[in-house]
Amino acid sequence: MEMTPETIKALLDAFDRSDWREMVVTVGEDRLHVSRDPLSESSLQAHSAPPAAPAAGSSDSAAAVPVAAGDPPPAPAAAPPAGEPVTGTKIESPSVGLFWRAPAPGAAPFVEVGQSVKAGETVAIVEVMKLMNHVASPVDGVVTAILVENGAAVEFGQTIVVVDPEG
Amino acid sequence: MEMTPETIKALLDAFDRSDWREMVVTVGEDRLHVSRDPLSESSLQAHSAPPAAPAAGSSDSAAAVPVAAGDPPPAPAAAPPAGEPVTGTKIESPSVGLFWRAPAPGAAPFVEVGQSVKAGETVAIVEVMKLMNHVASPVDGVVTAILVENGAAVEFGQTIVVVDPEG
Amino acid sequence: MPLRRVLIANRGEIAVRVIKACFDEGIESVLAVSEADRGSLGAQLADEVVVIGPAAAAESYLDVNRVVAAAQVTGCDALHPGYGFLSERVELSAECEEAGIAFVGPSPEAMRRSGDKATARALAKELDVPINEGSDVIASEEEARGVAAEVGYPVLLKASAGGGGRGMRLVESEAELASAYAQAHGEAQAAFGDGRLFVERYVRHARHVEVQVLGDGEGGAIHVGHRDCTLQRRYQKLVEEAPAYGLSEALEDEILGAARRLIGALDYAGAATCEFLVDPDRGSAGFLEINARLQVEHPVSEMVTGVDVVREQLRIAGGEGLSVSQDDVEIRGHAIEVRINAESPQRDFAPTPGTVTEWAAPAGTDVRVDTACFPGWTIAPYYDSLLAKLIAHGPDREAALARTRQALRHLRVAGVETTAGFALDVLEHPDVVAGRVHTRWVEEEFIPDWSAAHAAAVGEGVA
Amino acid sequence: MPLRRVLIANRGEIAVRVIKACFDEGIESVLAVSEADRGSLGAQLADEVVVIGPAAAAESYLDVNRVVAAAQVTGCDALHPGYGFLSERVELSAECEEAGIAFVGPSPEAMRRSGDKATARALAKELDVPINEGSDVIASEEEARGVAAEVGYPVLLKASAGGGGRGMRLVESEAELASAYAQAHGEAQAAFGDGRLFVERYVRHARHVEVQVLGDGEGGAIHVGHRDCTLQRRYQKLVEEAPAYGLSEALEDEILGAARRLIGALDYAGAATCEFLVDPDRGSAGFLEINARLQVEHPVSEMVTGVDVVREQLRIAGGEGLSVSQDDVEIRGHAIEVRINAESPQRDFAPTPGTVTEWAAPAGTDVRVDTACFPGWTIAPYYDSLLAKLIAHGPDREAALARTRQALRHLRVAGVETTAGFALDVLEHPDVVAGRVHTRWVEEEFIPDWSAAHAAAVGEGVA
Repeated sequence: MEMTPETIKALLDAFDRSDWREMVVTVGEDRLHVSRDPLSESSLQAHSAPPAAPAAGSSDSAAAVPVAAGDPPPAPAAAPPAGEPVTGTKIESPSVGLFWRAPAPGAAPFVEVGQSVKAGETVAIVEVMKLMNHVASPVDGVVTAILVENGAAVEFGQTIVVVDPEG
Repeated sequence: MEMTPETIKALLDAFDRSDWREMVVTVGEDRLHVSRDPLSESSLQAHSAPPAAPAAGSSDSAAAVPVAAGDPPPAPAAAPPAGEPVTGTKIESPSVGLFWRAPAPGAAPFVEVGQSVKAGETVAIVEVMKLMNHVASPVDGVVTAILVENGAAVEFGQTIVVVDPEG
Repeated sequence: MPLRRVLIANRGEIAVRVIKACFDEGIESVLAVSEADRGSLGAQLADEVVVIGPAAAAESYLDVNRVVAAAQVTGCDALHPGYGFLSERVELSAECEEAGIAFVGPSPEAMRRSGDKATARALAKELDVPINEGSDVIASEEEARGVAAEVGYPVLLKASAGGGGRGMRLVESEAELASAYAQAHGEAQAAFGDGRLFVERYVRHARHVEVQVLGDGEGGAIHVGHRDCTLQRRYQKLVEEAPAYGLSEALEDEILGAARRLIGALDYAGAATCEFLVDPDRGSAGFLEINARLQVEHPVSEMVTGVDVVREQLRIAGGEGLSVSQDDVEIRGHAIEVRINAESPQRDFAPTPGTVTEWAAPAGTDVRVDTACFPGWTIAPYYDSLLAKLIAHGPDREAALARTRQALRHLRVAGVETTAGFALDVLEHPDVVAGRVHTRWVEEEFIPDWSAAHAAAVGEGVA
Repeated sequence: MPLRRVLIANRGEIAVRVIKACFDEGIESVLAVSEADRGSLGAQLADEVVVIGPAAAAESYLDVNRVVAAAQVTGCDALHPGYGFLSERVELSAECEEAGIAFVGPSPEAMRRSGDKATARALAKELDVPINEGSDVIASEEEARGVAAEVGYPVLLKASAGGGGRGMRLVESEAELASAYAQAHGEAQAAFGDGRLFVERYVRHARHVEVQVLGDGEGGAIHVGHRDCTLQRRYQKLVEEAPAYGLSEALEDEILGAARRLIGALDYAGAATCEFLVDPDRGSAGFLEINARLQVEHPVSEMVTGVDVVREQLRIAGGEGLSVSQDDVEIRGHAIEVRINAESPQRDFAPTPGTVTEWAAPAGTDVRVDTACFPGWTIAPYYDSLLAKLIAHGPDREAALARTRQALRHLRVAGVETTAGFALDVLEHPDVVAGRVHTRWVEEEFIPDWSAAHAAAVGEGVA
């Protein structure tokens, strides 16, 4: 038996509602450890608790955690193939709108998977009523995934591109 | 700030729903520690966590914990004066019905506060449609509280008498 | 005089339903709960709550003494039993009478006479109510064999005291009779403490039709229209409709009149249902039994007539009499009720207790959802698995079916598996749309195909 | 043609209300939510949900581009703005028009003309609609001083573009005029980007009466009766009723006719409300303004007429026209709506965001509860504090008041403090029962006594 999303959610809700500084829950092998004080990256990796836990409190839109976890289902776009979790920095859509990989129809895409990008470099456009929002990578790294098809609809907060800083 | 009943309830619900062996929550001074394995009396007294915690899981109707906490509001009967928690073994009503302190009108009460009782000795009667249910003390000890007035209505599970084994 | 304060000796959606009726009538409601139901929706809505016993129904909802005592110690002047549990126990009606508490239901005598199938059948004969060919109570397997030979196989063995399919056996041929008799007799003895059986001709494509009746306790009775409850699984109703469709006017008049005569003759007070077995091939109806209580499916009758059956129950028990006459009862459109149970259709409808993490009932003007469910509510394993009743109304049966399906699609429930998806598939089946079904259609024709089609999905926890 | 798929650009109870109307009309609903509302009741009930932006309203519910884009990318053919947020922004109506999306509300032109108080007052004059004595838009403090001298103090300074009390000042005497003018002008400029003001005679014991109108967009308009919204606190309505009580038949006819003329003259399509200030002492009414949108209190009009205002909005936007004529509109009984806010009456109605641990709405036949609340829902601090609307109907005002109080007593809410208890005290006050109230009664007469009486209870977290 392991923690179900429901039970984790119930616990985190209780934690959110409380003024507690810290909460530790042990589930057989698993251990959920939440704290209002910053938890070091290492302390997180140390446990098998899902990375959703620390994210739940924060609204950090580019936390360095596996894409597979704690990510709102990227409907209507496709999720990365299960089994092979894409790791890296998630870049999320700044708005509802249409996703464009290139500055203009027919033009070359801003980025391709495997390509290196610099922090501040545009990786895609999200169009909102003719307003072209250029979405930039927050880090230097290598593009490990482009999760939305060109011209498809995206929601706010939906992961559109993943860049691996270690790459 | 301390744990509110709501937050404790939310946590214990999550715990009940889970298969977890153990849960520890730290709240400033307070610490809530629940485990499917028996918790020793001492380990409980050690923390300021409400004794409601261990009771929540079990349906033990005579757990040796302070009466003040984890007790369903004994309406319509009166609760013990706040501030001075009565400690001892809670004896609960086995049914909805009427509470009688004596075997018959005018007869002497079964017990008075301060009186010693032996395990198995009747401390009160709960009448259900003319059926007289004799309620016995589960332990040897001294009666420290009688929480219901003679002839008053009681609910199932309501604490009616408290006996202190250490007395 | 009008009731002032009513103890509700039940739980779940029907407790909430009765609390609502009390609210409407300006009556205080006191809910008797087991320890497991302290946090139920009914407990939140009632004016007062009294814990009568532990979770186990035998020591709470099924304990006559505790229930009546609860009414006494909380100062109630009446007791509503809901359905199931103690609702058809003569003892409860009698104890209330003795305690000076108005029982919201028939007198002990009326309940005794209507509750015993053999007695009811005898009364039906007196009143020229058509009954299904068969025997009165039989004494032995031999006698059963004789009657079966007369009416012809297949026959149905039924418990005289029974209900809900317990003590009931279908006998296809004489060869099966001996073992079937022994099983039914034993089951009836165990379930009702009364092993008596009778024999009935088995109608192959029977439809279950029933009439909602309100008796004034003084020989008067009105009907609130008829219902069709043919869609069942193991004698458990899945879908109910009002009115029953496709009956000839003559047949309608026959069963409506018969139901009124039966309830009137019993000096019956309150809500009752007269069940009939309809043989579409012959176009005939045979009286089966009387249910001396409010029924799960009463809302469909309310939706098509505007009559509030539970409020009328309270009025009758309070001596105020019916607020409507037979002439006021007019059938408008069609209503369908779907029972949504916390069960797994893919695991032979095994109960699925657990915590409902998400619950949002569809919001629609012609849609009514009777339930005690809410987000965070934990379905205990102690009681039945009825989670909600979804009722939809439309100008005709086709529109009502469409609205019901639409509402089912908009129900949001998570945390426990339910029968909502299964029910939707049932309502989309051409045979259901065309009304080409019988009481064993779900088991014999629908479920085999459905299970095959959904075998793949097993374990996915479809809500 | 009839609408097929509607984007709902709002949240809370009104999102749920519009989803229900879409369900009833057989229209698909797509709900645009901020990230904070992913788990809202509306998000659970809608056919589809699209996250348009972060919790901050400025980047979600108040962003015209995102809202219209959401309608486009989800393939909607219409957009319903609800109330508040962008509902009265001409820009939204215009953007929808340009994008080929049917806006469920008036055309940009009709909205512009009705939304600007000065323009609306000018139109009223044309149509011989009685208006409260006062000025058209004034250019300076000097001009204001002149008008005030004419109509006589006290006067009210009002923002021409405004609403909700912003840019509004009561001026008791000439001495106060200068500072009041400066404040009102600045506030109006900040709130609406338009500092223009006008002056109005201030009616001491005024009642707020309004007429619900439905315009067909082609010069036709019907009224759906009038409402009284006199019980307000700082221009925020607390309790609304239909019909408005104690008006002379002549006065009723005057305001009902005036409202129809105004909306008709604007070629207005959809639901609108015409507000009037009623002076009980003179028995006269003066036109105040037009609200070019659905209003929070629309349910009381629905309860007394049976007209579904939101469904009519959808029909009009879909070009189907009204389903009812003026002759069909008949007032039956009386309805009262109470707003239940997540606020602390004892802490000057400070919002009380937090998680609702317990929520059980009273169940009653004549009771309607419009809400997006459910157990476990967390009230975010980003948006307004309206938690639920409790509406009750009765044969007359006295019965409706009694039913409303009874329902309020049966509401169960825990986890956050609400105004339910405060509202109950208001409805029990003799002045309210007798209808002896005016628009400042709550602030000037009720709250002072109430606060004193409840000072003791502060901090107990009354729900």
